[in-house]
Amino acid sequence: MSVLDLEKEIIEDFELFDEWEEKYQYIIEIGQKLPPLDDKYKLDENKIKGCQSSVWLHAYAKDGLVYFEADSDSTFVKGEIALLIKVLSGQPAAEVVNAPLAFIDTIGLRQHIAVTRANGLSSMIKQMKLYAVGMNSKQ
Amino acid sequence: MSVLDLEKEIIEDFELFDEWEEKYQYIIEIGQKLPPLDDKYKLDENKIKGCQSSVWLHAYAKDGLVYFEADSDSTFVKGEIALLIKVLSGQPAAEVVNAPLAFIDTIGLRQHIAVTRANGLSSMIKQMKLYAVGMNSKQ
Amino acid sequence: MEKTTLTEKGIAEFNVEEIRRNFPILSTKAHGKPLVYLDNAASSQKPQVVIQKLVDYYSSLNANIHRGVHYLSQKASQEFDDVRVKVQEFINAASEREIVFVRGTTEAINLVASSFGRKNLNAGDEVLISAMEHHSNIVPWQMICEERKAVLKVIPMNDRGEISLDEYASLLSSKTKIVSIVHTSNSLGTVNPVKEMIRLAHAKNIPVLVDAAQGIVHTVIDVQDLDCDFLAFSGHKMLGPTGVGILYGKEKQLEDMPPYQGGGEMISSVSFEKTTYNEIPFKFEAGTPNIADVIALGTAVDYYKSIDRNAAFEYEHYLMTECSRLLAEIPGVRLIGTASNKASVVSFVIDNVNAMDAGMYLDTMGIAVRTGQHCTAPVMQQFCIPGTIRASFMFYNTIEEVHALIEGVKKAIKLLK
Amino acid sequence: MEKTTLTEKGIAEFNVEEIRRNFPILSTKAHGKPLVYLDNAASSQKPQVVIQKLVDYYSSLNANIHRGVHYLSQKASQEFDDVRVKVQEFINAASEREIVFVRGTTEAINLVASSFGRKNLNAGDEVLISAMEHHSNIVPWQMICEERKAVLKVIPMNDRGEISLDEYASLLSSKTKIVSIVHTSNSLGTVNPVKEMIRLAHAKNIPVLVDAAQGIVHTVIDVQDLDCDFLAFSGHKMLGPTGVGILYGKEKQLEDMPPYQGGGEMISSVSFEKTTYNEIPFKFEAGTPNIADVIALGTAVDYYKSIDRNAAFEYEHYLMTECSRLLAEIPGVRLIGTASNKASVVSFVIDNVNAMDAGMYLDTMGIAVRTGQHCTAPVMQQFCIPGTIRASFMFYNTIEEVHALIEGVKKAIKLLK
Ligand SMILES: Cc1ncc(COP(=O)(O)O)c(C=O)c1O
Ligand SMILES: Cc1ncc(COP(=O)(O)O)c(C=O)c1O
Repeated sequence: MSVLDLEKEIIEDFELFDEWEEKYQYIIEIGQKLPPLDDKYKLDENKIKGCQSSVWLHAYAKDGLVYFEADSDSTFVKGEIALLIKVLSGQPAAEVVNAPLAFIDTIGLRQHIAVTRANGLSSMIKQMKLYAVGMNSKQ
Repeated sequence: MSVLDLEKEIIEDFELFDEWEEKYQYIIEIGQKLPPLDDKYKLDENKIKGCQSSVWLHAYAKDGLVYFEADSDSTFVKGEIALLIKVLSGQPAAEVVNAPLAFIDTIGLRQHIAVTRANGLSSMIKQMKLYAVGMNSKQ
Repeated sequence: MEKTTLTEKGIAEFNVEEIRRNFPILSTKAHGKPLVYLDNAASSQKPQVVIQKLVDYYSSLNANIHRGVHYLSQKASQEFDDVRVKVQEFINAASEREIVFVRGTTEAINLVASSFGRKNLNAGDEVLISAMEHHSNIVPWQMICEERKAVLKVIPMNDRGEISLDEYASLLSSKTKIVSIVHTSNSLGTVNPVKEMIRLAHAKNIPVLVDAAQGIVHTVIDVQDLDCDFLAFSGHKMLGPTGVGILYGKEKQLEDMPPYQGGGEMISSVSFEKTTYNEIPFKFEAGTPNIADVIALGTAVDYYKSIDRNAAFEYEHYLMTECSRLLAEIPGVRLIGTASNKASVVSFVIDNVNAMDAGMYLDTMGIAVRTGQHCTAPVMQQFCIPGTIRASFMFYNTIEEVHALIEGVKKAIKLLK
Repeated sequence: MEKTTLTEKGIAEFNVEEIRRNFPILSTKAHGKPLVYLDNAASSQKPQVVIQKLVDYYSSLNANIHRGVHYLSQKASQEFDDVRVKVQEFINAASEREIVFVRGTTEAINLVASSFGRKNLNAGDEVLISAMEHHSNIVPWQMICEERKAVLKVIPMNDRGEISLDEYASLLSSKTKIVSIVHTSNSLGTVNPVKEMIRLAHAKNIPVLVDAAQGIVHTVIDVQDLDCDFLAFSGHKMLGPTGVGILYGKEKQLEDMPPYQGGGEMISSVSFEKTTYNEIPFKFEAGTPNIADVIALGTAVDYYKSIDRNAAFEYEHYLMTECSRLLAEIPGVRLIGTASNKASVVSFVIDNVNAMDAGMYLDTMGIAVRTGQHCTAPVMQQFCIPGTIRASFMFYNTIEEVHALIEGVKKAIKLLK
């Protein structure tokens, strides 16, 4: 599925919920399902700066596509990452670089989370896109 | 006349005026009529501390009564002094010490002048009373 | 310092609903849910009278003070000066000259660290603080100690968050130049035995600064009874506006200290050759002060006077105790800070639950708590935890809000564990 | 810096009556007379939107910022952070990281004197200020120069209140470590050629601080165009609340400076062994900031954006020029400060009339002017006068108010001479 279609899927999922509390619960549930990152990737160089929680991001390329795996000590952050991974992992690098990720605003995520957390989210996205840029230029 | 009678006279004078502007003009006029203090009394030791303007106060005793003379570079302050002199100069020391000086509030003086000036006025009164206390104890 | 527990009758009589009507924000919503504000240790809410005072000031009084003879300046100066006396009475200082207006607790401590420190600290001298200090009572001392090559010493605390007076006494030496100690810990709730600590320090002629940022909010403080040399607190935590706080200093201490910032107000005369400084407290108040907020702080003090402060503090104590009791009953919850003498603050962690996730989940329910280190990183280091969830109470909170928190925590455990 | 004189059409079109309605205090009375507020250089009045912002903040938003994940803290943090960007745009700074929130101009200058000074000033080094500085741009430098055994040098001015660029240039030497100069004098009204002065200093690699306490109120300032290293101004003089001000510093300068006060917010990590500091600008913002007033300052900036600032400044210039012209026609009146480039301020003395008596008499008529030294004692020393009477204008003043002042001065001369 394309990035845009995947974004659309997420938006539709969230339309089921009226309240921020329910959306939060849903993000937590997604976070809990995110497969744990192998400890060997929990390196300082994989840590994302600017997040209040510890967040490790591991990226790799296979068959011309970019893949992401990640972990955090915060289940909520894992939920956010899971959403990003759903949309971006397994996509062509160029798609990742250009992904609008408008769903984040549409589902009301950014509006509800604290500035510090929003900055953390932005750092995550930036880091994912940076990997993709790097891979894109290698190809 | 007694201190109280003199205070009453001043209060009656000021009853002629409704506005602070008129009262101010009247105080200035009184100040302008205050006889200048002989330069030989304009000593640092006669200067009253706590006044924003320079104020010199000279006090002396004669025939068991206390007399005051004073000067300032501010005509308004001279006016205030003139009012105090009218009430206190030429009175027995004990009268000066115990003078209530309620007229200051009654005519609305303290209510209209700035804190710094009100403090100056208080310093003047304190100094006059201190002289009288000293003379009283000598008698 | 012994707290008498409020009787059931007393609690029932404490009319919290009436009090809540004085605080407009308490009837607003957060994420569509009624706001349950339990982040009072970070900043208190403001009664309507304080807000209205700001409006009145700016609508009918505003002018720069002290240097003007005109009407507005006069009125504003008068109200400003009155607050100094109000604050003096509020903490029972001996003189209004002992009350310095600052931005807040942090600035008050920096002022003393800088002015007292530059004058009195030399190589090898010691400054004594405790293990439970707020960063604002650590970093200023670290900075001045580094500059003056002095040493920062730390009074340890036990696992309940209590200082041992014996250990404290053994740290007081001829090298100790000042003790700076928190009255009530903002992360643990511990109320320290400051009066006894001051007595012990004074026996060795060591002055004591008390960080009362929390203490002033939950205790009646009498500086002459405490006999502290300095007391620091913030307006915004005690119903007043942000941007204003108080440094109390004994007249003799303030007289002995060099000025802090230079500028308007703090001078007596200026020339390029020689400048002389104003008297205390003005010597420490450079520049245009925060006039409006000082005046509104006066209204906050008036508000405190208008209520039964002792009853309010006992009521807060009741909320805190009840909250602790109910939390302790929940499996997986561990209270951090269990001193025998505590005020307002309940800090806790939940096994296998990220504190920030829990705080954020509570927030979705409209419940405002704080999570993290609460600017006391060394406390977290001692307890080997990244942070706590902290609920902190004011007299406008209710027992229903305590119960809402408890239910929220239970839900959080269910979801997050 | 050349001012184009506002055309008669332009003046007529500047709708001052509409603007006045935005300022509630302007329709109040003083001593029963309609208030004529001509003490704007001391502190400006506030538009209703700024007052309302404070009400809204405390009634629906108040919380401590940055460290909280809960709803209120989030909203408050967002609004607070937005102001930094608003101020950045207002003075066209290159980055919001260059905007430090302080109490006011005085604190901004103290911060630089202390942090920059302790790092860069050594025995024999020189700090260069001008003869027309406010005490707040004299005393902090005197204090740090005394501590660091550096020398304070003064750029002289002529009898019109103007600096000579030649004399200035000749004072810049390899010993000069910083120039700190007022943009617009609060007692003389002189607008200094700061851009040229900065160019000359930079040619010798000397950084320049600009005291824009008055400048920001009467000129559009672009820090990148000026190329100043630091700029200091106060919120309360530019329609904002008391207790908040701005230090702008070039990123590189701020990065190079050690922190000023220590405490919450300004750290990155704290332990008793080692504390590391936060990034700029937070490194310089210790403790809970003046949240409400920062947010309301943002509204003041918005207000400025909502009016035609250039037209407003030209209109102020017209009031100032007209007032000077009319005063100069009165026998016995002497203007103090007659520089060719002036803004807002008209200072004068009256032969044989005590300035404070005159000010107080004007006050009885409801006219608020300031009398005295205006915190610039050395200026008064140079002119050999104890003080001046000062009228200072904002765009909400009217030509009728100028005429009221002129009539008042005439009456004062009649009464007091
Ligand atoms: C030129 C100048 N510099 C500095 C200041 C000091 O500003 P503040 O008192 O707001 O710190 C003022 C205001 O009085 C001023 O006019
Ligand atoms: C114990 C304690 N000390 C100091 C402070 C610092 O106060 P402020 O940030 O108002 O300067 C706080 C508040 O955070 C505190 O709780």
